[in-house]
Amino acid sequence: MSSIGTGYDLSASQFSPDGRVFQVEYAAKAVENSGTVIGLRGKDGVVFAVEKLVTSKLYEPGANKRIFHVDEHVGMAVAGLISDARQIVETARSEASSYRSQYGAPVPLKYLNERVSMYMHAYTLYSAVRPYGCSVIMGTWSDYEGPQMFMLEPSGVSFSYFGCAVGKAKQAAKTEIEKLKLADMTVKDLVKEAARIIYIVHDELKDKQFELELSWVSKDTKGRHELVPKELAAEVENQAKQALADIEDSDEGDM
Amino acid sequence: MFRNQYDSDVTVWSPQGRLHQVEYAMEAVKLGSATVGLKNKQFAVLIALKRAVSELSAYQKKIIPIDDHIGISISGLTADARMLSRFMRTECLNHRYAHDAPMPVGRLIGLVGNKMQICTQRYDKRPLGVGLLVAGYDDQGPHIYQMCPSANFFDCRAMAIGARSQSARTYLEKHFNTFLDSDLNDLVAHGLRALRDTLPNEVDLNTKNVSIAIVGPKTPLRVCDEAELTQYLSLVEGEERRGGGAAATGDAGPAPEAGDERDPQPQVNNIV
Amino acid sequence: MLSLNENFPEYAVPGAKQHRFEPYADNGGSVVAIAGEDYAVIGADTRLSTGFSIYTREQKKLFKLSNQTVLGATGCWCDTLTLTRLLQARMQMYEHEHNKPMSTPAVAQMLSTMLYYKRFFPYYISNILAGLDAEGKGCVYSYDPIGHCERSNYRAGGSAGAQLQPLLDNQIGLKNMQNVTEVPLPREKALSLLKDVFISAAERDIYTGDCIYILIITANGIQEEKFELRKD
Amino acid sequence: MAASVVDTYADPTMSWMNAPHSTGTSIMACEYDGGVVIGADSRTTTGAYIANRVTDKLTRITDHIYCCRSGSAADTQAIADIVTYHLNFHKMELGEEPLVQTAAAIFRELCYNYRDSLVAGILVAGWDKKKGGQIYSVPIGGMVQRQAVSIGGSGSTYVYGYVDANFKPNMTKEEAMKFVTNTLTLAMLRDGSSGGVVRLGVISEAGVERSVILGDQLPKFYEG
Amino acid sequence: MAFMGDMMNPAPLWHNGPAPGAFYNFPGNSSSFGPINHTVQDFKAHSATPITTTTTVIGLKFDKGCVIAADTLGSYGSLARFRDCPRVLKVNDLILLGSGGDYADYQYLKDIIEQKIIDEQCIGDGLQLKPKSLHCWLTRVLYNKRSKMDPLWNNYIVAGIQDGEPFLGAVDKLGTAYEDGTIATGLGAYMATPLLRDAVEKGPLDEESAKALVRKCMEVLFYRDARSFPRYQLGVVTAAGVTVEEPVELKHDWSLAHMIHMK
Repeated sequence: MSSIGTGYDLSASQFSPDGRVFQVEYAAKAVENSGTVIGLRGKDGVVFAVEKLVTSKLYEPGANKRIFHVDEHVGMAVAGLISDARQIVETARSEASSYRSQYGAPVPLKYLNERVSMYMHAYTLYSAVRPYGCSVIMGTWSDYEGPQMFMLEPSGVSFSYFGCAVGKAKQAAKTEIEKLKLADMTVKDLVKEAARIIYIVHDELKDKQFELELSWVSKDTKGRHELVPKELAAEVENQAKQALADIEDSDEGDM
Repeated sequence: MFRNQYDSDVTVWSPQGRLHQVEYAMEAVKLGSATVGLKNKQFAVLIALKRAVSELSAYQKKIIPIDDHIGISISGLTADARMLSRFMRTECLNHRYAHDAPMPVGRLIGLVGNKMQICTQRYDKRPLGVGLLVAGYDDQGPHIYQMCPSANFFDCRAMAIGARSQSARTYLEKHFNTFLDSDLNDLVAHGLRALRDTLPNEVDLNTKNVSIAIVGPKTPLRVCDEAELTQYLSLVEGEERRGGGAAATGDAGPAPEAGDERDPQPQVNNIV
Repeated sequence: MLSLNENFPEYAVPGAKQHRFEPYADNGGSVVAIAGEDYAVIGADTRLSTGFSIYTREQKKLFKLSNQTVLGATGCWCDTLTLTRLLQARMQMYEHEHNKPMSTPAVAQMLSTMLYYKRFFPYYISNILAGLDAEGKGCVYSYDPIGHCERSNYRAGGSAGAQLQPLLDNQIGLKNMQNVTEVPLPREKALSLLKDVFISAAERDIYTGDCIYILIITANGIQEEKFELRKD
Repeated sequence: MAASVVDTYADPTMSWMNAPHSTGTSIMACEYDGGVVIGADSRTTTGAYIANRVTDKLTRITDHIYCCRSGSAADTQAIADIVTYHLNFHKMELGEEPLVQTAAAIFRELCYNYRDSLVAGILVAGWDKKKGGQIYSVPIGGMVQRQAVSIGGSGSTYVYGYVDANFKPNMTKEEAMKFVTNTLTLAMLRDGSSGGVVRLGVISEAGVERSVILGDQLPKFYEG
Repeated sequence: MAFMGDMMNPAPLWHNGPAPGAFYNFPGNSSSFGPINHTVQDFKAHSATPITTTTTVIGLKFDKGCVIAADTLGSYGSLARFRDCPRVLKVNDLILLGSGGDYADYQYLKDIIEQKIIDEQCIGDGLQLKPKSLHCWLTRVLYNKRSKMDPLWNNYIVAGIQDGEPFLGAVDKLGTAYEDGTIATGLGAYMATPLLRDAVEKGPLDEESAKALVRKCMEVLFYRDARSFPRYQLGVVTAAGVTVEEPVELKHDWSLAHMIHMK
């Protein structure tokens, strides 16, 4: 970041001499300070898991969710500034709704992704606004197109993924995700893995409390994006805790 | 002149991914006097500390009714709060007009959050310099929400904002487990104690400087009159004071931030 | 769809009725209000009908606007529903801005303005407002559909209004009589008079019947009463 | 289907405003086991005069979606053009073939929003990979309804009975073509505003196959 | 008339609020797209006749819920053109909606209601639209359209469970709204209402007897309404949820024909 402080990093509409738009990069920093979010695309659906950091015990448990429904068939998990992310959610919802009213069919994720990316990108072009401080992952499953998942970044760039991670521990999470054979796994397997990964990458020293959020959209949910049922979520969370405890035990053993 | 070069506009990210202008707006909340919100299984209660600008002036209003089932307590810039309350009232009226039902509290908060976010992303605007505690009652029971200038909002079991509110939060954190099952009197008493913890030792709560609002099932939002205030104040009268903020512990609450504990700033009459 | 029949006769839909859209409906109903020294009573029947068909026999047509003011409205029911919703919203705004409920005379004036605001596409309603004024005296305001407003002590409106008003003039106003002294009307007398006039209205007016819903407004608040009418 | 009435513009008394526009069409669409068959007569009239005796009332929207038009020629052509433009744009955005359902929704939107000024009865038919062959009827008034077989235009009123009596689900392509030809022929025989040739289109995964059956080669029925 | 301002688009009553006879975010408002920008002169052009129409819809309250029934015929004038026009709609777990009148208008509003429900599900706070709210909302929408002299040519019956209690309400194309224990629209108002009211006055009904009564009404209407059809849908809403039957065939009885002596 050689250009920091040289005055070329104060506006989204300004390039630095070496051809970078620093404001966009700084916005991405905001995302990296947030709890980890992962998305996994298996053979019959998509699973989201979020490490939601809880900063006060005065907050209601389960409040301020980071997983949203965009339409019946599309889910969105967000990392970064939650208030910014809500705006993206609103945009995605209104895109989905206007597609439905115009074309009489649920919006294809590819199309929705394009529209929302364009929207986010527009905020990287002008000095009058700032880029969004959030990344979002969108996923869906449909009968004739199968599972799909996209991740959108503050720059407005988006790619389709099999597995993706964003937030504080994205590197560690990615390493874990790469170990999985995603294309062969069902969402039932993925949801366990997702919970385990979030527990593994959570940094207990820096962030004490967190809540695990899980959602999926798959063949089993008939293409509807839903939160993972409470019992199942509790079960996989316990397994994840157990797995974590086992690792810690063996770590101690090594020492 | 500036603390750093990245804090002049709300449209500028710092290299660390922070928005200094938004953070400064959060400071404005701490300039206002403290207010506490808490709830049991049925009721949501707001308790606010009112200030008088001078000996001769009246105490400034802290609690604003929004609808029969929602009220807010404000801390920060009064004018910004009035703008927000006007918006909230209109939304509630529109919802009643179109749906013949009270606006669900959480949905109103969502709308307000989205409105406030716009102000944190545009060069021609500034974040609103006011924090709100929202008390409401709907089909899902009582609610206490906290709203920040950052457009963040939190569904809370109890909360306190404003000058020296960390002491109140400390009190709430210690006792919130008992709130749900307490009766209304106990609940208000807890709130008063929390609020009293924010006061300097030489000041005490009285009917002039305290506002209480209550909302619950079949209880449209009511800002208590003097008789009721007296009755509630008597619940905590003569109790031993624990001293403002003395009990701050290592609890995992929001880290006490710099400036949170300072005394109310020189009285400015556009801040409550 | 005018072009359809004129220009494209082959595409005229056989058997489809050509309707002219009529934005108003007459849903019938009558209201009577009587004001006394320290009270006001207002009653309205509960039959909602259109032509020879009765929509429902239990439609309340009295709207409590505050604990001092009640509006009775009959005529085009869709207009009534809209007007009263707007009124209620305006009352709440007033209360928020002034920290007190609106007084009856203030409501009366506002209603007049709101009606006249729609002068060229009026609310087709017969409105009667009853309540207590600032001194605590009973008052009745009556309106025409475009906002003419008049204060009086008694008034009948709605489908049987023209039938009942002369009766009230005679019984309460003691009009066109010599050597009579006006004495304040006791509440009980007003109430029984109200029921009587509705019984005769139900006899002669097919749009009035089923039941009367009565509200009695005093300084202590609003009391409700129901009284059955004939149901044919 | 009504032709434009340009010639009457010459009349200085503007009596063309009141001149009767004779209109009429027979159109049809029918599902078969691999797609849909669409068909239409070819007559366009102005009054009793046949302005065009070989009109093509089957209009291409995309490679896999066609519409059969009835009502005002000007209205339906304009709508079809708008939908074609819209759907082509949509196809580019989407990067794949649009759904028939989507085409029907756009037709519906236009016909409904402008229902007071349009005279258009349209059959939208086509094939997509999601639901295969489909037919949507968008009659005057702007509703939309998916149907396995659908007829429209002024001639259709004469052949509802024939269609009800002879339609079978899952016909072969040949059966369906024969069925459509027969129905349209019968309609043309009884409706003075329909006539000429029968134009057909078969839409399947492979795309469209167009054909025409000339007026003198139509099947023969009782004509006593 | 200039002093009155724009009469057709008057200023809102309060900031961001509804204008008289209008509401800022209702479908069909001038802010939404479409050719809806009427002036006074346009009024004559709008005779807006219903084209594809459906007939009676019946609603009945019973002790623990409501039942709604309607046949599936879309008549094109006197032509029985569309035989598969379902018009008993499950809105959510609390609401059942029945409609009669112009089918295109119904489809238009149905899309909007369904989107409203999706929007609500997206919020995901577990709250559901209640029948009274939908009833009120429909009233506002229909009144708003009638005030533009561009009505939605429909009757709606909203049935549901409002805070544990059965709710049954009707709205017509003007925005005339009311609640009652028995509702029948169109020709049914004359032929089914007497049957329904008669049964209800004899005492409260349970679910089975309510359904049987409604089926009887459908039969009577089939005999006497020229725009009716022997296939209909029946929907039931109780605290347990909403069910809408697949269309069923009506059993009809013509033995009466033998009573007439043929000469």
